[in-house]
Amino acid sequence: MNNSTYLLSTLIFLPILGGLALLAIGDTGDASSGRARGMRWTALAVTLLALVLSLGLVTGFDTSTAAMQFVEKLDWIPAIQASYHLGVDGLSAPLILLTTFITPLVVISSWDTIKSRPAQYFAAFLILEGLMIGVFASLDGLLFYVFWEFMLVPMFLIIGVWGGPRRVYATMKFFLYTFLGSVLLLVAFVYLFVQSGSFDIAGWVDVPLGLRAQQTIFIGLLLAFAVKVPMWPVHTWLPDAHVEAPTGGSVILAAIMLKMGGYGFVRLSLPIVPDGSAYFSALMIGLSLIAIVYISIVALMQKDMKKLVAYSSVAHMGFVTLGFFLFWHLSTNVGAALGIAGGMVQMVSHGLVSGAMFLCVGVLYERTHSREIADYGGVANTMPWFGAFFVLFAMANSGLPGTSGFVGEFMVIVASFKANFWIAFFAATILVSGASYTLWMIKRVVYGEVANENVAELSDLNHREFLVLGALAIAVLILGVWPEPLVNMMSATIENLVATIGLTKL
Amino acid sequence: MYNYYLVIVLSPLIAAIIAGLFGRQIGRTASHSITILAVGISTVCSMLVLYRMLLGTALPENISIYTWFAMDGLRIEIGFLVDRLTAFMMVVVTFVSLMVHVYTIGYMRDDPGYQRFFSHISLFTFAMLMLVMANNFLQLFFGWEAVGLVSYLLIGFWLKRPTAVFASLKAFLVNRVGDFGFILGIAAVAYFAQSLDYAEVFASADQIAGQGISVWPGTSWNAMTLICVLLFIGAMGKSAQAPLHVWLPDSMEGPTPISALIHAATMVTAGIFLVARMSPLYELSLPALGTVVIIGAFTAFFMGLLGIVQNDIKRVIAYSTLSQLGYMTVALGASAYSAAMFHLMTHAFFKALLFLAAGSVIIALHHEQDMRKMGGLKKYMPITYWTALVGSLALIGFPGTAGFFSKDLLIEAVRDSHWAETDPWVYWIAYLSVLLGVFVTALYTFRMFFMVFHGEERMDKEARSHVHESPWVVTVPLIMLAIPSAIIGWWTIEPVLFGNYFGDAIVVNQSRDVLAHLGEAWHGRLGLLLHAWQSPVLWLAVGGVVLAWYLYLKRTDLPGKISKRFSSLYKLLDRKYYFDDLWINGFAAGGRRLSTFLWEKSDQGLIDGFMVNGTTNAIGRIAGVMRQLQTGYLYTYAFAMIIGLTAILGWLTWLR
Amino acid sequence: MFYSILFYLFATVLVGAALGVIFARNPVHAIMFLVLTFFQSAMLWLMVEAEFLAIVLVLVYVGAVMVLFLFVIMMLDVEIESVKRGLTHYAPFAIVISLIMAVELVQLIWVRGSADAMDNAFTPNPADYDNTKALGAVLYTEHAYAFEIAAVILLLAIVAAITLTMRKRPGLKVQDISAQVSVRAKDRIRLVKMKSESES
Amino acid sequence: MIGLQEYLTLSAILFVISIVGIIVNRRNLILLLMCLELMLLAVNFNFIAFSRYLGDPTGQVFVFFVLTVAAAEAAIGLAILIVLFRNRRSISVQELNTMKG
Repeated sequence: MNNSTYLLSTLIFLPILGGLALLAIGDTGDASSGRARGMRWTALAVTLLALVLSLGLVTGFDTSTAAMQFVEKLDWIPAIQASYHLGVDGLSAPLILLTTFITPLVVISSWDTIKSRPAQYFAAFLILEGLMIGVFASLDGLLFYVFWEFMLVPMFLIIGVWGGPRRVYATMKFFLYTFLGSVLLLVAFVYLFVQSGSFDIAGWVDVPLGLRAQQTIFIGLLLAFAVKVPMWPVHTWLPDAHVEAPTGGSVILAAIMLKMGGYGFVRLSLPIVPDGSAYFSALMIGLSLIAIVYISIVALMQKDMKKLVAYSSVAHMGFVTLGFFLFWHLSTNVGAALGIAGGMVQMVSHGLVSGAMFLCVGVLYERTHSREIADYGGVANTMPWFGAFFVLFAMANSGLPGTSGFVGEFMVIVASFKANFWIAFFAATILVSGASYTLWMIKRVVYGEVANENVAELSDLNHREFLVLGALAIAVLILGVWPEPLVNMMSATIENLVATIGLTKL
Repeated sequence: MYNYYLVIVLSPLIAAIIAGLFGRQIGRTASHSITILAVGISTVCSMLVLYRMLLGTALPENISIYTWFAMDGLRIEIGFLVDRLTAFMMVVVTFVSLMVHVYTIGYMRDDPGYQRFFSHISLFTFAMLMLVMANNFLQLFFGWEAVGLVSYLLIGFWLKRPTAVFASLKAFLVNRVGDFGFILGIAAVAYFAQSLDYAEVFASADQIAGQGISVWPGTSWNAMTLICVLLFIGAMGKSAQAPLHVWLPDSMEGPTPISALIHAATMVTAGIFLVARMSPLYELSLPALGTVVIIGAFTAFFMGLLGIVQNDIKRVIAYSTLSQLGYMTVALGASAYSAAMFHLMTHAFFKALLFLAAGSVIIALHHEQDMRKMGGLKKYMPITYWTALVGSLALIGFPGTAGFFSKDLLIEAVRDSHWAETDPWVYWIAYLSVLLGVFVTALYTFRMFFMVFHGEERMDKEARSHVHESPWVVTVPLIMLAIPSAIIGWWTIEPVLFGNYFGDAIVVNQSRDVLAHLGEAWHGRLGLLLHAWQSPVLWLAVGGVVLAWYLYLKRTDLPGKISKRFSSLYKLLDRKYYFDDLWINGFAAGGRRLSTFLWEKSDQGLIDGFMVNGTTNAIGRIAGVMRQLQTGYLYTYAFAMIIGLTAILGWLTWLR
Repeated sequence: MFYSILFYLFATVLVGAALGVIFARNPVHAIMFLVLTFFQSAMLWLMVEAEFLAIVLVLVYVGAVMVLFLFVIMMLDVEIESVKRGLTHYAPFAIVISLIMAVELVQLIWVRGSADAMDNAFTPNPADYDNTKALGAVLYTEHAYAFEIAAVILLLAIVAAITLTMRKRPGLKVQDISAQVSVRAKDRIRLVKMKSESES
Repeated sequence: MIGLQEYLTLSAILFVISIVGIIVNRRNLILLLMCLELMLLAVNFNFIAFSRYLGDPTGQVFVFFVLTVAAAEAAIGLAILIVLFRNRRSISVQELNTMKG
């Protein structure tokens, strides 16, 4: 197999080095100078290169095995058995691809919308990209933790420096929330290290643990991941962070950073503490359903478009956690893999759809500097192409078959029916509620008479915006019409995961 | 045949994409040419398929194209199941669609969204074909939602009209309520059958029926009943059965061609098609069939009544559509699936005809839809008049027209159905509803007909001077649809109902096969015609027409008096039994209130205000107290250290 | 016996001197008492055969540190009377605390120590015992690192003390070498472009 | 017989005296420093007594280092004191409360 590639390291450090280079060169702060233009092209070139390289993950990926691929292992801190250990399997490869796909789009979309310190802005995104790939690719607990925590720094800066008027409040909230979770994550990692004698995640999966220990570890991991996902009731940082973040920050936050939480659950919680997960699975399902039902209702009356999309993100991520924790409630073992796969597909799909929704809001915000739904109306009259895209993504957000938004929800609903009628019942309410809040917003923003002069002066999408939204639209449709490649990519790993979590550690 | 099917399905899609994405570049003529060409190809191919099916050279086929996904024992493949039921629907869909395409050229001539409109109706044709040709539940759901999407886009086509936009949202959301049940039904199928493929599900139907599921703790439902009821909730949404019917009358805000195509002929019959397609499942659950009958009967009679008080010409036809869909649903519940499908076909033709005729009137009067401002149009628009007459006669079931055969047989099937023995209550509700419905149908149909084409000319002078017959692109489809409306029943009744046309596609339990029972007493279609005067159906219809004539041509002052005399009843009808109020002021407003409450009180107040920011504030307050301890004097700190040291020493000395 | 008498003698003087340090009104007297304390300590250390440290204590502490204190006191010229030693309201409480601590310590040493069957007596050293040699043997082998660090700390203390007390007097003329090196031509000379005056 | 306990007691007495000294002299920084020296002396007593008792010279090495550090501390402390006096014309601890929260 492909043992000797350095593909993953390249993917991680190429953007980071690119970002550092941009920082080192710096700029005069003038967004229109030739130097700033060079910065933008450099950033785009780096992200595109990363995208092209990441295609190697697809072509070289062996879908028939659950083993780690593209493995790299070097000693890092031998004294505590921590190593620089990278690899991907069916769970992480799609998310890495999502990352490399979204980041260039973010760079293009922020092309000339960032007026102050463009070089630093793009550098932050490049570094963030590398760190996020690092989280998905690390197979060593300490390495995972380092990437996980480091990721906060660029995001903190992106919101705090380029954000809206209440950015300080939002950043502090975001930072404290995530930090609170991370502290317990570290405690759990240290405990696992003491038990197993190394930071190797694969080793943690095999280490025997008592029920009490598993419960404790689960809670430690839960807080870290639940904040990231975010699950009810630790979701309130998300609307604030989204509202204050610049468009690009929102996109990255919604499309990729939220996936870290879900990824953490499948990569760490489920296999390492299966009995702890089993013990808390009813709670997790309950919280997921609350997220789906309650948050959807809350989303209905939002007046700020970004807040609405943020709340819808919480509701949709509820499907992810619901799918992951169905395993212990199934009458037969059939359906567990379906639920987990559904959660994974939902993550990828939500990455595309919510990113697109935030980009759409950003397109409007760029033109009128308002995110209030009440300030719009009849946008389709002046921006027909934009209207078409917005409606398409809204439909994907409300889970229309043929778009990617449907696939994950469908898989999770089918799997949850195998567990309990009522779980499926409450999960399926998103069909109604999701359509309600999304399309009601569409009705008030896109349809109707031209509401005011600001709307009357709107100009339709420029080429860059068209390119970005078009690329996302194509991805959303392809994934919706033909999800087989994605499912196939992760199926072997998920089957293996289900077998692993089926074995009790007690 | 594989390629045929692909061509049938994909050509409208490709045309829709071309017209939609490049409409502005290629222009109006090219847009309509390409979509009409594509739908024409589909129509011809569909007819070819049906023809070969009838000849027996083509057998029912179940082919898969590609795997959607395969996971965990659940393998979902996109493919086509083409049997006689499908071929039947394909022809209906593509033919009506083609007519509507042609008609649109005239109707939408001046609209700026011309290309968009063609793109949408072509897309609709694609979606509807995907729906009827599906060989599995997932693809069915895809088509199901896709037609809903196109319906949403087309109802809101005139996006500057607030009512249209509201109606489109309403239509989509009410449909979503139905789909909520539908997707649960699909999940139930996947759970019990481990497959979503029709053939495999039908094969394991008996095994499913033997299982139970505990929805409430302590109770056990038959799995098949649960599946069928859930699927029927989906059908109720799409086929606008009460109480999920509220979207259909509002959907008339859309352009008339789509009212004809989507909200009369094809999309709304998807629910009927669904139940007929699932007949192997429904036959195994008597409670589910009972639900179907009751819902259908209620819709058939009470929605018809509403048609009498409407003044908007399109809304009258819309309520008529609701009522007729109720008829079909009753037939489904009576296990007379073929009768329902037969009525579906005839209804598609004559209802599309009526809508297009209404559209012709509307454009002649420059988008005036209020019947109180029409009248006496007979002499201005002869072709429209005669075709509308054919449609109206077919609708009321005048002997010889298509509607006569389908409706008469449908009523007879209900009369002889097994419900008489199984459950007399259900039987009498169903039978009386369909029977009295005939009278109501005749009344509102000819009320409309007389108000529009006869009597005094109530339009203003300005409009009157411009009234003229519509151009050929409008009248040709009218004539093309009037022909089958008049005669197709005569041709097809025997093979469809008694000739075992559908073959294996529709399964009926032996003991309930009312059509087989009717078939034994069948004396040929001529016999049916000649005996028409013996049945109460005809007399009820005639009575309705006469009453309409009396009230709306002879004594035009009477309707107003009656409505005053029975004002509470009139109000009940005028407010549509308060269903709209229930949905809009009840659920929608309640949802908004709940949302505001949860957002402000729970999310912002409790979680964010109390728990999150409350924690920060508490820390701040504690810190405020604690900072008093920091006096800044060295000796205070030293003293604190000494106290601590003493404490530790004390612990070492005495406690340990 | 003689040993005991000597011990108690020195100890008494030591305690007395220590009390003198803290209660002396005049800081100079306090210093003198402190010197006495150190001397008595050195005597006691000699009695437990820690000759080297005893000598170091006298030489380094009394000879250097105490003199430093004296210097400072002289230099600062503090108004003795202005530095009152008033007791705050919690001083009695503080004294009680210290007494509790004393009781605790004695309790630990005498009661707990005896209870733990501690052998009180010192084991006699061999006849050829050489304190300085023994100390040196450990200091330059095992603790060489710490020794070096101690040296650095001392150096640091010197540097720190000097920098802290260095006074920059205004008007003092010194050479700023870094400024001289880093100067550039354009800082020195300003080229002004102006139109040549035309004859009017 | 004079042994470990006597020495330890002596050191304890010295320690408590120095604490009392800190409390009663809490206004004069120089006296505070002197009390600290006294306290360190008490600690050194302990080290030496135990070193003798256990026959291990390491304890005395510690004393050596303590003396070093104490000398350094005294030097820096006095230097700070001088700076302070220069700036404030007083060495009263009472006025040193810029760290007040």
